[in-house]
Amino acid sequence: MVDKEQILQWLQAFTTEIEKNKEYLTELDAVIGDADHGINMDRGFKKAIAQLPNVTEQDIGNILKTVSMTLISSIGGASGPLYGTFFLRASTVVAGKSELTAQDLLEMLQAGLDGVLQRGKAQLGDKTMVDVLSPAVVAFGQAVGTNKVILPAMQQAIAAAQEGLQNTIPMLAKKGRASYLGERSMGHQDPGATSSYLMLKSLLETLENKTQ
Amino acid sequence: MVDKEQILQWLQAFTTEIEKNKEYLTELDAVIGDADHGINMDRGFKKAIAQLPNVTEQDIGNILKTVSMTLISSIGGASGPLYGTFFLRASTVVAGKSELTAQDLLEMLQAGLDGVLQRGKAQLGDKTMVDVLSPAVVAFGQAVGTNKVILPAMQQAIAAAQEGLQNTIPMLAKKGRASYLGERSMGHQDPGATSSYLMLKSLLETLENKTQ
Amino acid sequence: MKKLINKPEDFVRESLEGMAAAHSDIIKVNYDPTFVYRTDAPIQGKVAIISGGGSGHDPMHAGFVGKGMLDAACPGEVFTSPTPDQMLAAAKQVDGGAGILYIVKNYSGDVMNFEMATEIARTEGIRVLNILIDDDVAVKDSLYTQGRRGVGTTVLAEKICGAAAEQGYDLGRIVDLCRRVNLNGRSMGIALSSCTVPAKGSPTFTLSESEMEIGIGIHGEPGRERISLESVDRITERLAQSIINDAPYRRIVREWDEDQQEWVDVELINPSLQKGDRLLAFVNNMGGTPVSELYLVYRKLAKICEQQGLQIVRNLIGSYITSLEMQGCSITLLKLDDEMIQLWDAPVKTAGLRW
Amino acid sequence: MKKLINKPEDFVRESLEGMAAAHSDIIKVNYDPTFVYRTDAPIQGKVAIISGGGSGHDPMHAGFVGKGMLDAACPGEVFTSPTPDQMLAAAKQVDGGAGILYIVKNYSGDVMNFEMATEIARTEGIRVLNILIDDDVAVKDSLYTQGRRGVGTTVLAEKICGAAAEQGYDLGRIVDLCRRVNLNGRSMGIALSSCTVPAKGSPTFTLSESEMEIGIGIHGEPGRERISLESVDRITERLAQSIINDAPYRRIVREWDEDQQEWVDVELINPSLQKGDRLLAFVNNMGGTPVSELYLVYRKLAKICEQQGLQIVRNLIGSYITSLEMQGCSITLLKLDDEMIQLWDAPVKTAGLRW
Ligand SMILES: Nc1ncnc2c1ncn2[C@@H]1O[C@H](COP(=O)(O)OP(=O)(O)O)[C@@H](O)[C@H]1O
Ligand SMILES: Nc1ncnc2c1ncn2[C@@H]1O[C@H](COP(=O)(O)OP(=O)(O)O)[C@@H](O)[C@H]1O
Ligand SMILES: [Mg+2]
Ligand SMILES: [Mg+2]
Ligand SMILES: [Mg+2]
Ligand SMILES: [Mg+2]
Repeated sequence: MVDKEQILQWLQAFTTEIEKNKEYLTELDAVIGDADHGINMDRGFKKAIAQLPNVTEQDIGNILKTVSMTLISSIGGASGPLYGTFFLRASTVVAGKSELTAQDLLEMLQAGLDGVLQRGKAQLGDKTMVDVLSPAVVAFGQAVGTNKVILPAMQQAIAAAQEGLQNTIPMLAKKGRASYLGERSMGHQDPGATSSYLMLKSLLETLENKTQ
Repeated sequence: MVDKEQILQWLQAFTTEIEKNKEYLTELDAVIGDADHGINMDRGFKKAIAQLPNVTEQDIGNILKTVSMTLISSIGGASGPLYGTFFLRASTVVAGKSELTAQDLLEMLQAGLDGVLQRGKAQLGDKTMVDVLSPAVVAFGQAVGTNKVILPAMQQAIAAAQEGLQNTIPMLAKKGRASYLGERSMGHQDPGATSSYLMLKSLLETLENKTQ
Repeated sequence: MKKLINKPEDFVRESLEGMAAAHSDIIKVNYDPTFVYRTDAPIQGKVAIISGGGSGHDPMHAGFVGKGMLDAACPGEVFTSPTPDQMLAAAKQVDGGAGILYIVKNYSGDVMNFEMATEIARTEGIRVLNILIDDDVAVKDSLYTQGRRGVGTTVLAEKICGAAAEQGYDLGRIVDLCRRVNLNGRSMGIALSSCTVPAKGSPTFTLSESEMEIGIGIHGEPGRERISLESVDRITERLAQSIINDAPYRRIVREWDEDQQEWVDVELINPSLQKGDRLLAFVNNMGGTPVSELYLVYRKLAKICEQQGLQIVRNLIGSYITSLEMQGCSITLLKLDDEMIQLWDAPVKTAGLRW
Repeated sequence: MKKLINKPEDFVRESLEGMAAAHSDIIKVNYDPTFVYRTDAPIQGKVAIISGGGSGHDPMHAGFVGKGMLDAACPGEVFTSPTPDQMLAAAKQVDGGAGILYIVKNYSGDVMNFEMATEIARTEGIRVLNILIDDDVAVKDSLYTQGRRGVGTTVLAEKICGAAAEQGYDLGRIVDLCRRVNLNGRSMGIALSSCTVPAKGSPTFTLSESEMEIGIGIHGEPGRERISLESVDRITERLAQSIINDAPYRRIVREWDEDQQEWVDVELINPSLQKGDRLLAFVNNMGGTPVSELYLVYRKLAKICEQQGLQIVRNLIGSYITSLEMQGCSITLLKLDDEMIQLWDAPVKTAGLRW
């Protein structure tokens, strides 16, 4: 089970991770985008976790919804609506819950991914965050289906995410700003895929911390 | 005596000298002015000597007047009216002549200098071309007064011009663009003084060529 | 980083404060959520035109708010789309009851944020339609990708639609007009230097003394290609020919359908330019180029158009849709009809465009 | 050198050709001698206003030719005063019989060339008077030196005198007005980067990433002082205080005396600014600075003026008197009276200024 405390820790850990990688994400975006992804994510997630003290008493659904709303109104750009929608959709499937089973977590991530797909209309291979989120959710789903234990399933997910992230490097971008570069987008890692990988990695690390 | 042929040679020699020193004069002007003195002089004198074939049959006065008019209408900036006036005034005192005595040459240079002084209102020590022209004309006048021989007198004039040019380095500019720099103008050689030195040097070299 | 700024994170806000102080006769600024609006808004019975996008493109969009152009603009962070709450608050502020047109540049971020704003606005009973501007011929692919960026035509669409709204056009007619402007406008740009996003503090890319970027957008992003520096005549030739020879451009865009009350995919096709077409030629400064150089571009552009039998009947030359201090320029050619010409000539009074 | 140009030596001419092509409704250009003039000149019975100076300051001066501003402008080479034959030919072209005012910026070159032009014009029976603009407070000394440069106030004088001429003022009144504008205007500028004269091909000076030049003119020349880069608030404070605290400025200038038919030395004194004065605040772009940054300057300037009891009643913000692509800005404060305000507000239609 994943409890509310861990969800809060995850959000905190991800924000810290973003702050640490702010320049890195921005540099990745400078090469094939407009040099703001790290800055955007840092601004948005700092604002989001600043809201958390107001909602610690509430359920996981409401916590994620608060995060979502703050992201939507403070990130802007492409990542604002995408991460905002991710957390918004995730929040609805865990509404009212204070702890999550492996199945809940899977449904939550799946709903988030579906939201991203619907909002951004990107497909696998378009060189976006979808190339990390989608294989990760698939891997997590398979692992959960087999043995229902969260931590190893999440480890599987991260392995898939990492592979997905690497795969964005040779891709020709079809969505987002990198698509304007045409063939010049090839050979560079996607910034949004990178931040999504960090999001999942923070989740894994939070879960690992508990089990230690 | 200085004949018309030598005057034409001098104008040609000075133009060549300016072309050779175009970048140098412009660099001097970049430091305490606006980085155009060499460009201005080169443009103007090239146009001026392009006119000479039309007037080779005429007297020295008309030759210098033609030069003057072309300079006035093609240099612009500060050096246009100043060199233009120099040659205009010079032309009037040698009107009708085809060769010049030492006294003629003195009067010609003096008239040119007076024109510059009247047009530009600069005084000795203001860090302008006057700081070269004025001591040179004084030295030339003294030498001519003593022995009436042009070449040694012109050598004296050049020595004085060279000293005058060096003297511009420590000066605080009071006229021209360099004056806006205040104390920052100190420690740099004046571009207009440098081109005036080249003008006199070309004259000396032309005279020396004949005597060789 | 060499900029006239205080703290990078205060740049957008402080710039808006200065703008509000300077143009209090034309605009007001609301902060949190941030939007700029006409002092006389809402105007009852007039369609309201709203645009928005990342900051750093001044005078676009805030500088185009005023009589005869935009009713409101939503500035995001530098080169970052604004957020739905800004767009929604702006819509509420300027809604005069005749509906609202969001003019949206085709970038993932702008498109998604404006879509969210549209969805929320409609649930709150505000009538909002959106038109996407996608005019950058440097972007080659169309189907299955993000498609072309919105660049120079945005400025022209805002002017023309703003004039139409001022003249009492209803929302349906303005939407059709805006779509028509977009379908008849094409742009392309080049950069001689990069620009520096204040929050990043260093240039987005670096070019050597002898290099330039061809086919850049307006976000300091690198272009389609990096090539050796060329003469202005050659550069203008490149840009003009890319625009003039551009084949009919087909793509699917998402517009809100009022009857079905949902997003529908609409197929749109830009017709190619034809001999005899009347044009508005727009030579735009990316920010750091002197206007004297823009005239060199225009000089060559006018010659090329004449040779190709295209007739320039209006022009606009200057800094209108910029990338901070980037050196470079873009060319936009808009095929005009009588209606567009009359609307272009109509009075406008904004900080960035006035006649 | 990164510029949108062909050959450096063709830069000025080709830029004028582009300008002529773009604004054929407003201006015509004559080449050899080169001057730009209103399409509707000469206007019988109207005083003609002519200015001129080196090129590279666009839109000044050619961009200010048109109804309500200049009748003609004489562009020199980049940063080089034009020549008397240009000024004379321009005067002949636009002379409407009511006399001509030459507005001259106080630089040795400009002053001498315009003086020569004035002398020749008068021998040819054209009535010409001259007013020098010398408003740059960065230049400290006054007597026995070249004195202060003419910078930002030139733009304001051209607008105000142009409006007066349009309204039928006679030459005497316009000369007095122009002198009054000059005596009430003060400017100062800074540079974050140098600019590159096309014919030279490399920057006039170089600044490190952390340096700036204070008290620069408009010819890419270094300023009074080189200091460490500061925040825009601090920079604005420096410029504004230098202007506001400037003591009465006394100097001798040469003006043509019509009765005596010769040059006379006139003593002039700028009064200092006083609490309660009404101002026109002009924040000018040196060329390469985004307008968003100018608004940050204006923001702070407005605060300072308010604190000092000075009332900004008009403002102008943008690229008006530039140094090619130099990054930086200048501030001009002009004390207004009712007459100047009315003339400032009067319609103007030029390539560079229009309302
Ligand atoms: N349509 C889309 N679907 C999914 N992800 C997208 C889409 N468009 C952009 N992205 C992601 O957003 C990232 C860029 O985010 P960011 O730099 O914050 O926004 P912007 O591109 O507006 O500057 C890209 O690296 C990509 O992963
Ligand atoms: N009033 C003056 N009297 C004499 N010489 C002057 C005066 N003003 C400037 N000069 C000379 O002109 C030179 C600069 O010429 P140039 O660079 O061609 O013109 P500008 O200063 O207009 O760019 C200076 O170095 C100085 O010697
Ligand atoms: Mg980005
Ligand atoms: Mg010079
Ligand atoms: Mg962005
Ligand atoms: Mg000069």
